[in-house]
Amino acid sequence: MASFKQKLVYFLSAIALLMFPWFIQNDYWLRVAIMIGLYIILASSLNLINGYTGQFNIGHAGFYCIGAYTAAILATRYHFSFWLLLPLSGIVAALFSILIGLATLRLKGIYFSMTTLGFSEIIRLTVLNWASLTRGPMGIPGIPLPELFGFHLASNRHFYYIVLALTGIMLFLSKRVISSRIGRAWIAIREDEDAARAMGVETFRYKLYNLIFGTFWAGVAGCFYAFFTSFISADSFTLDEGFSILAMVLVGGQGNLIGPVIGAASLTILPEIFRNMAQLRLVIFGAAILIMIYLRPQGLAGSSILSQKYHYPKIQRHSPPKHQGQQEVSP
Amino acid sequence: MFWLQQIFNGITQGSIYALMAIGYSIILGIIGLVTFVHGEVIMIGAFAGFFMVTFLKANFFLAVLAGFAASWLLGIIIERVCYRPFRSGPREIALIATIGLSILLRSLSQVTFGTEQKLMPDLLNSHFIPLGQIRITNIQLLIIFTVFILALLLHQFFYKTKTGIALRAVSMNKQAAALLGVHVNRTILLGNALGCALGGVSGVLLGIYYNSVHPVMGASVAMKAFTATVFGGIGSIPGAALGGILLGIFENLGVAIFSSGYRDIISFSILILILLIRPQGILGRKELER
Amino acid sequence: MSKKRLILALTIIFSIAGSVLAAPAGTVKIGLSAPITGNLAEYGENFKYSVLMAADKINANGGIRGRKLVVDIQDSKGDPKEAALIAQKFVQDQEILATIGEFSSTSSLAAAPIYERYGLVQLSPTASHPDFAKAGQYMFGIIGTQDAEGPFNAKYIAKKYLKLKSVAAIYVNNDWGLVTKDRFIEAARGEGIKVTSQQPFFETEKDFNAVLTKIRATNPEGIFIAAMYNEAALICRQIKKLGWNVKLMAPSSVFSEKLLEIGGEAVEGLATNTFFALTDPDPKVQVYINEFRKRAGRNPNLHAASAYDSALLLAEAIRKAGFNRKAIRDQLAQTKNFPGITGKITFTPVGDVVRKYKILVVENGQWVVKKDYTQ
Amino acid sequence: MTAILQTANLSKSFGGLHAVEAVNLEVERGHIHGIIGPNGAGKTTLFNLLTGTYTPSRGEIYFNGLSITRLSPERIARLGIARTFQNIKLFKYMSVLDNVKIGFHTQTETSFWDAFFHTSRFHRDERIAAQKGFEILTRVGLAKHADDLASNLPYGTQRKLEIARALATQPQLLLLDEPAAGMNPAETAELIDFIRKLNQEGLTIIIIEHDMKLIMNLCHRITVIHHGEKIFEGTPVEVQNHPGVIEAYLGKGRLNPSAV
Repeated sequence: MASFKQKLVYFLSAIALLMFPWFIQNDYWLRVAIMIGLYIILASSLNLINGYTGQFNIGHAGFYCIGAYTAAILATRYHFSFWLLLPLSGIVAALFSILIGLATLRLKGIYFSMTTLGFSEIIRLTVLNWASLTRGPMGIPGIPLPELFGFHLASNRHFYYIVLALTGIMLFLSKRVISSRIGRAWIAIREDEDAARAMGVETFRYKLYNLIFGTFWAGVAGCFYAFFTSFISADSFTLDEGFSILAMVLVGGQGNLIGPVIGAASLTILPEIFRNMAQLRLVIFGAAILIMIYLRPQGLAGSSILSQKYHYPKIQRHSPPKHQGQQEVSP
Repeated sequence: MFWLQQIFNGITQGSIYALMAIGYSIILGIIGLVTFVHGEVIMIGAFAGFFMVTFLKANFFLAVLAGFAASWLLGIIIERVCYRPFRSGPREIALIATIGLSILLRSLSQVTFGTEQKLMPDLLNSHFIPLGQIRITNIQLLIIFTVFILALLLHQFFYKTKTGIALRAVSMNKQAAALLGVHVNRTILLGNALGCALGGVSGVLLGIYYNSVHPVMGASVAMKAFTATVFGGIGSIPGAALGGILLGIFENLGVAIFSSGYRDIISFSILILILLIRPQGILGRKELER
Repeated sequence: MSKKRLILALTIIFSIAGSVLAAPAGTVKIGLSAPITGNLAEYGENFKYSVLMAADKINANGGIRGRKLVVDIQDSKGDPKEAALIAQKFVQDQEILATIGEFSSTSSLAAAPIYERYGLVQLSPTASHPDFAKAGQYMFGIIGTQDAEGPFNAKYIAKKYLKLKSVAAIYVNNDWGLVTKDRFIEAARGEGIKVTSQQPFFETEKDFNAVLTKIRATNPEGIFIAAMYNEAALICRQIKKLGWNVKLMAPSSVFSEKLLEIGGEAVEGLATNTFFALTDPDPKVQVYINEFRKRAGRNPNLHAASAYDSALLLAEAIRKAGFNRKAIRDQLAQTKNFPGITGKITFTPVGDVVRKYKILVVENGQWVVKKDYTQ
Repeated sequence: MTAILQTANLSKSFGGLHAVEAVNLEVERGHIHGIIGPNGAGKTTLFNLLTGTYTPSRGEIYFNGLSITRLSPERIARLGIARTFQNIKLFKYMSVLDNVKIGFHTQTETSFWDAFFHTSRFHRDERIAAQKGFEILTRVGLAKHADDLASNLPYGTQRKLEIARALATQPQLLLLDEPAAGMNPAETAELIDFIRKLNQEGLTIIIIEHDMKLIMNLCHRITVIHHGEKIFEGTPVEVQNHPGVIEAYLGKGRLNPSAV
């Protein structure tokens, strides 16, 4: 149970986040904040999969892409409302994850990763090739603005509150799931799949639930992105995009809820801070990632405990190799 | 004739893939982890060959050697920067290090080598060798020959030399290898350097075959290396070689049969199918579970 | 780090960043959004050199209305998402009066809604997507759309110059490549040229043997290569290596020294069009070419020249309209016969430019303008 | 007395290696049944077959008269067979209490919906898991460690936690794979008492152990396995006096120093 002090912190943060657009008065930084929100959803949803059941999905951009295109196509052709499309895009993304999951969740670690990677590329290339549905490389422009009670939500401030609400709901629901029987089953699968099965955890089913829950939010994020930018193209859903979401999770620290939040925020802000470095911008960005994981291999938020007591083992640097003789085999 | 030509093109392309895949497979076996920096390894190798050829007017052999050496060194750096510090931590950490290093190397080479595509001069007077009705260039033959020789040498190395056997032992089981008196750390360093060096050679071959080197050439070819490795089976040298050549043939036939836009979709679909039917790849070891 | 402290840190960063955005008075600021890093960096670099050259030239002549022209260069990595973010940054900065960018149509289109909503000119030197200028009244493109270039290529290059009866197309699978190919194919069919095959390839491809062998099987007389100069040069080389004698043609994007350097003998005879030629006797063109060579160490290409003209156009519009975004936009829309180094520029009502093309052919390793075929 | 567990001709081979060969085992309800044999005899493989981790190559397994031969481990766990592992398989980076809570997985039914909205079912399930989990921890003497990470416990204590976790699934049959390994004599003695107490409460237990004192002290019947085959079954006294058993141990023992 949250203590009074914790509650106070939550309350004050909520107030600060709500006041932020009035406080900042700068649409550019507001847009950065919106992008942070978007990436928090993406990174946190990936963290649910990678950090909590120990599956290693490296093709998250594929599900993000499906969500974005579902929303864009249904909104521009059939005039679906934004509010309906938010869950719908998530559901479509989750349906694809069921397909992937049924086929591949029985595969061990690295093979699952490879499948997600291949899947992500297949989705992007299909989007590029299936021009009659997706307009192929032309992208989909003119995605209408969301409406609320007859108002057009056009300004960044509106989108800020939408993404804030989505992020809040996402993190809230994730926290509740993780601290329930379902979340415990996920973590048990991550820790030791054989032992989890021996405890009666239907590992396949729970891994599938996990994948569905995680990819659902990637789909939701895709829908938000489509409406926010009003123009999407396959360029936004490359493998590199998937890798950078992965980087956010790992830099922030996986297996806890706050890690990806911090990871998404820092990896979105860093390139903005380095903007003036021109050509060297990416050099510094790459170096920054390396430095961050050197300083905190467990992630920036690796040791903070939100819902679960979860630590990475202390990493021993330069541990001398045990050079053991041949004769030491039997005791 | 059309089909034969397509298949032959596929074999040439595939033999470069094969070399990349062998290197990638060694790394994957010894590190036990996918790497995202391999594209940059290939690129650095290609640039080493390029500088050798343009500034020192070196021949084919020296260019290949330069690519091998440069990427070998890079392999040592990668091991020190990305793998060794995180050996005892969760595997994902090393992976993120390779992402960071990849971004760093790619943009750094854009800054130092320039952003533009560079011309790799023709090292040999490229000409045709008529073989029945299909057209084969001497460069194609040289590439296939080089890869073939390298693959043979590697096979000898892995099965006949003490170091090679140690490498295989470490990639199968580090603890057991240590118990048998293998110096694990040194072997990992060596294996990673060797895998990278092969990537460097394939970079030089790519440069020679397509007459160009580019700081951003790595990303897409690394994907191919990765796919070919899975095709053939992780941890199997003949498997990786076969996987590379098959990938080359699939890609070319894919274009011939379907539209060229579907080429990568086809190879990725085959990748997934193989993972589903035979996760260990065509010639892979079954017990590898990571 | 607790959430609270994180928020505190963020707030501080934001407020510092907000306060340092103000620029010194007495300057005129324009924005340049281009891929300075990432896979498209070499194209962004051309933009950077040209726009800075234009600014130096203007400032050497006393600036704009006595104020110094400053260029705010922002790197988009060629990522549409970043282009949109830069757009937001530019519209936010009240000092910025107009912007040049983006390189690719995709990025330009992604940024367009923001420029339009806040009313800031986005003038793209290279976006030739027919939808781009239509995306709003603040969008301008000066490269000329494929609606005009496609028919020229079909009528003058394919039919009159190369006298093709059949043609095949290979195109890069992005918005630009697709539109370029489509407009050309449409027009070629209209001219009675048979189209034997149309094959896409992906931007990062290096191996075109398979697709070329496939196209070759359809036996066209000529091949239309809708690609940037880097890929076009590789395609020509691989055509040569296949031992295939086919007439080569391409859109204006291939006009570059790089094509000659990388393509070598293989690009001999390649026909394209241009409205900017290195051999143009116009002194201001020659001055530009010399200056560019001095700074970049190579000859400018069409993109570079177009970026230079974009900067001059904006400067001219600001000089006439004053320091007001809306006025600048209105002034720009009225541009008539502006004497750029890429020819005379007049905007159509949507904000495009109709170009006068000349046929350009590679002969003996040099770009040669074919005067007889000029439109 | 009826058999709770029966196997008929149970066999498992890996490639050419017959790890378990035609084993007929019968475990009486309420018994403590020992399984002994030299290292590599196939004891743990037998456990893995009984719990569904491996699928038998041949033969059948009956639990309470029903065939469980090809069921998955989670189904078998649900039916009431719990186990511990030879090489401890705790959920290392979970708290001690959370480890035990997983044991209640089969007895609770919180769905996503319940978790999202904290329905009464969620509260009921959490209460069950927390209260009963704490009770079990108290029984094995781990209550004071409830909030510690499982990986931080000493080795012997981790074995206790594994038993606690298995007990949380409310099994009818408990399989213990070398529970005393790594324990000091005092801990072993404590463990013997604890197992006996569990058995007196009605739990049937199968136990693999090299510690002969523990086996002889506790077991009602003992099965001896050698080279994957059952070579003898009987009471502790019978086993101690059977020449084949002694030979299996001592004969092999000279070649394989790690046995017994």
